[in-house]
Amino acid sequence: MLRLLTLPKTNIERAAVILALIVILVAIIGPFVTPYDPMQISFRSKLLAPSSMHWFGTDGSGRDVLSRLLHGAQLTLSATFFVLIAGVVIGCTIGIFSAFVGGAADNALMRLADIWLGFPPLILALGFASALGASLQAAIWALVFSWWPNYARLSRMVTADILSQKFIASADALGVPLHRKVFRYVIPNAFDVLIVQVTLDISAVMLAISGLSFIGVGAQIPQPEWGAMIADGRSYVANGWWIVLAPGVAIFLTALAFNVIGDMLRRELDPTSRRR
Amino acid sequence: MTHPTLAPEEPLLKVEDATIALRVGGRTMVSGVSFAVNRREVFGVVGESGSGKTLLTRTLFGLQDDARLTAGRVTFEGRTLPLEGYGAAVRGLLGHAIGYVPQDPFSSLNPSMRIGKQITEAIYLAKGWPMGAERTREAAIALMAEVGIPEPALAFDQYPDQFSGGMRQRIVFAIALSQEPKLLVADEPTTALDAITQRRVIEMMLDRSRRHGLAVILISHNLELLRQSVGRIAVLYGGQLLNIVPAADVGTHAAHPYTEALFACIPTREKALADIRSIPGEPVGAGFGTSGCAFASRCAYAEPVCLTAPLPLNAGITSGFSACLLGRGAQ
Amino acid sequence: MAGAEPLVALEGVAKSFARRLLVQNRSFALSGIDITINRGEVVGILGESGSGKSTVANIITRLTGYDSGRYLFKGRDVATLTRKESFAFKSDVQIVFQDPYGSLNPRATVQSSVMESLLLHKRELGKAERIARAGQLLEEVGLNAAWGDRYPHEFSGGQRQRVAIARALAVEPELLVCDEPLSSLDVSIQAQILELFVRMIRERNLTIVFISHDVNVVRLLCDRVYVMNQGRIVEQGQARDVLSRPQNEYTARLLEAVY
Amino acid sequence: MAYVAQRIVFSILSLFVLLFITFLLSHVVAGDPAIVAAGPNAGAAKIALLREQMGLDKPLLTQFAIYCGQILQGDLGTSWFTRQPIASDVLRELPPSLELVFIAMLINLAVSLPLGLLTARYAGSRFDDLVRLGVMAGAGLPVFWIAIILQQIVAGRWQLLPTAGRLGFANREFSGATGFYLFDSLAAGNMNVFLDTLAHLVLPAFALSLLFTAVGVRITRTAMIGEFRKDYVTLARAKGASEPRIMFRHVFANGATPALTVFGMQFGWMLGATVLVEEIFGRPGIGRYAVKAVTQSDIHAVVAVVFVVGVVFLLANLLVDIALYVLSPRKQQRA
Repeated sequence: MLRLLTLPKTNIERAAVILALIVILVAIIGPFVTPYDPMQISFRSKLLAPSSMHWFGTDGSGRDVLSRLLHGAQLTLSATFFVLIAGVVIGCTIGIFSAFVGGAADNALMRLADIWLGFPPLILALGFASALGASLQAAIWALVFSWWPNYARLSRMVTADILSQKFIASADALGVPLHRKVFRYVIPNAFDVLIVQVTLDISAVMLAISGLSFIGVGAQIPQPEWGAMIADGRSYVANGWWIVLAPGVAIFLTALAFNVIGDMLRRELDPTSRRR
Repeated sequence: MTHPTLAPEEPLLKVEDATIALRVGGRTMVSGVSFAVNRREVFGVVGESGSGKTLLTRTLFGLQDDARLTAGRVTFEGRTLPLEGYGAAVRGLLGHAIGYVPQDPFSSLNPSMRIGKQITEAIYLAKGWPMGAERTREAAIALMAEVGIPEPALAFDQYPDQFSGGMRQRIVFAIALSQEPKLLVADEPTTALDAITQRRVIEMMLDRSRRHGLAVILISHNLELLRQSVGRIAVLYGGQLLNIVPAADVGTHAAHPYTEALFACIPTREKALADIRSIPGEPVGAGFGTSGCAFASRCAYAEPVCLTAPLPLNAGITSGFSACLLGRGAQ
Repeated sequence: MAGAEPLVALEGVAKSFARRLLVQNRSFALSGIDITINRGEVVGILGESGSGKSTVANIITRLTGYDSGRYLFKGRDVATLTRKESFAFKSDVQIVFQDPYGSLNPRATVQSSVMESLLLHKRELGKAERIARAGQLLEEVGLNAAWGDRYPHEFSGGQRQRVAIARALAVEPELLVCDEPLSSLDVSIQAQILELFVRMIRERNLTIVFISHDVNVVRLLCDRVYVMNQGRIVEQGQARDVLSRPQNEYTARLLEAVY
Repeated sequence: MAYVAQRIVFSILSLFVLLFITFLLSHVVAGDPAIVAAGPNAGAAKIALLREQMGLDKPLLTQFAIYCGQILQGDLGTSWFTRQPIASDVLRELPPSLELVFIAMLINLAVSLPLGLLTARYAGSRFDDLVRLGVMAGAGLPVFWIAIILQQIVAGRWQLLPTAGRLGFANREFSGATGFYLFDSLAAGNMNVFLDTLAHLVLPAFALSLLFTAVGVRITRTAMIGEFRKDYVTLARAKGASEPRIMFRHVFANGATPALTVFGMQFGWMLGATVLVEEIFGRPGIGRYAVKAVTQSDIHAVVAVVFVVGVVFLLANLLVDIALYVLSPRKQQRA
């Protein structure tokens, strides 16, 4: 984590790291510092423009947009990270296994991942979410379900690449046992590539979750999830532009920050991009 | 073949005090290199990896994007190229006056273009279409036959992936020769090839250059190959030009101590195990600068002066040259 | 003497590679080769790329199998070795590869790379003894023992090759297989590593299989030589004889071509 | 030819995986289809009867076989909500969506290929940095949000383009044989409708394309950069070829091939992403149909959309692969 602060080379990268840390901080402590109850309906104070009382205004039911935004950070980010972590654990287990066994099983697993990967993730998630019943949990599992092949493919590729290297042949010549090969040779050497990809995927998963919430199969409308907030604000967009603007900007800036960090990590960690 | 406006003793290419720096960061990698290549001469450049030999030649011939010539004077056929806008000026000579053969035959041909097209494109770029498509094709096929490609008319319509490394390198030579350059620069053209193929390709190249009256700069890490193939050899180390030595003097005390030591490392046909002597330490990378001799830290003869004194430059562009601060290897 | 039987005997060993889509296999097939290696010998296997010489290295070290024929190690058919014996085999036979950049785990310090050999095959040593032993080995191959906590990328190619040799020697093998150990090194470093091999042959009781495309190195280093071409052994004999008065047409061509 | 056969076999295999997924969705995940079909007030006897009629008492594998048979005959089931066959709904909704995706893809290609090529050529320059930042920004923009913003500003405030729908009020009577209005209007020689259709497509297509264009630029740049580092570029320079000649005659074709495969996949993904924009722009289409089906809990309709989008995706990939194969004579000789 500390190393993250020493890596940035440009002001944009510094800003991205700071922004990302702020967003993560807000996601952790946000619910404790919000000025208002994010679910408190108050028709007297509905559709108030941004002011010193309500920095980001209020929405169509009089709820404070800033408070909802801060709460939403936790909802949106924890959903995103859950999808990524579950995807990595499932995908990498399958990918590393596949690379080690090789042969027909490997072929079949990767073909399956290829096919899986092909289907538009949003539509697949849509199908799953609607079959499970619309909720944020359903959307999360639907995305895990459509996301794991990314990491299965990537980790298989990286593992196969590592296994073809001479230091693995050298380990074989020494009789290094399998578990040691996995934990001392493969995982440490695959780690950088994976962490880069996961960082770059944060924005895509976040967009997918908020997108599913937007069309009504993720978080349900009074919930302060950022995508659901945009869906909620749509009907007031003519006389309450801030309701839609705030969560959109929040999604955009968070996604951008993680994209910049991912790009930076790739430059610093990925050996294939360093070799010039 | 001699050019009427040139005095016969004027060299084809003259490089004086060439200094090369990286574009990003501006670090000087190669400094104070001077040499001349005569018409029809086969000239060798030797150096270990990181010596700056490839950087020097690629920059001199406008093929290195990330480095530039920051000082020095380059004269080709009596015409001095401007230092300002040097890259553009020298690229103006590529494709007709100067030809270049890159190292890796497996990536130096465009995989999605037919062999024949790649040769006729070169002819077109050098001369336009003065002879028409059909005669250009015939010329290309004749050239392919000349560099030793079997069934050239058939090969004309094929793609590079159907040829072995040796055949591909011959095709690359055919491309270079098709433009009838006066100078051919070959950067480690046989390093990726097997011994038997290597010998054939090098001999083909020497034979063609003799027949076409072509000057050649042959860059290699293999001093023994150069010793048997070329007239004079420029020896680079740490971005410095340490020696220009006639091939016959390699392996004798008439060469610079580095040249002597480098030759002592190589197992040749004639040597016994006791004749092999390694050089202690690790090679110095390019960018050593000009104060002191880059080889001093590994040199058996080194004295304190070698570490600090300014390195002698080949100011007179003499045919032989030793940069040794102790005067070793000087003719 | 117990050494009457050869250390390694390959009898009619053949191997073919299934041609799989999109898989490039750089080592080539072998057709029925016989190779014997006696204790204390330095045996060269000379050939160009695609001759199958690296496949021989992989078969002798049991990194790959073979389709037919027999491989006797100290007179035992290796196909009959138990799991435990197979593991013990690995402390008898070690290998050094061509590419010093790929042959060390980038995420392990050089000391732990050397210690891993001891950890697996010298179970009786304690941790302090392993550290001391690793330091000795690094010194023996010409490195500073104090550099042990550095990672491979901090070393030059020649130094990495020394580490790889130390790692192989740590298990005190009887047979060291060297697969083009000089080919990707700079000329001046090649000579250093060559000298290291000469010293090790003198000082340790080592049998060496030296796989190379370099005629001159093989002639200088090896007692006997097998010349390979397209998966076959085309000529064999005393290195000095074969490489100065070749009987085979291919060997002759190869010798002629070498600079 | 072996390659084409292999690709087709792979596509058919993929089709079965797709069928299996949709089967799983409609028969297992969504609960007992008989209960769904019987309606909320049905008694146990009616459900049991339905189970038998629908073949649900048979083993799962048999059910799957029956299911595949139905789908392959073009029977996508009956909408639980409208009681209409879903297949005809889908056929009606598909053309407007494909039209939208087609225009979005054109925008994507028109931006990605040149920008990818140029940023690869001038990698590391200020221009490259700027484009990279733009790419990262584009990849972080929520499609549905930018669609709303564009609609409010460009169509609402500036009145530059129509806000919603597929055709203006004046052309509401127009209909065509294929359902692709761009094509139908041209066939009828009606330029007015053609331009009107196009005007209605610009904003949604642009919003839809943004994210994909960002990815497209990155993919193209990566592919092209690899090509620029190869020695054949050095040789082309040494031949005296001009920079434009090197870029377009040599590098472009080699770098575009791997990039085009990705664009082929993007086609299907874009069709999936129409769920995010069609609703906003009030356009008929498969995406809007899917969203409506979701809100009405019409599971069979949703599953049908999953299946149809999957099939379009498979077809697009197959076509791109075959086209690349046919266009590249090098592969033909190898096979």
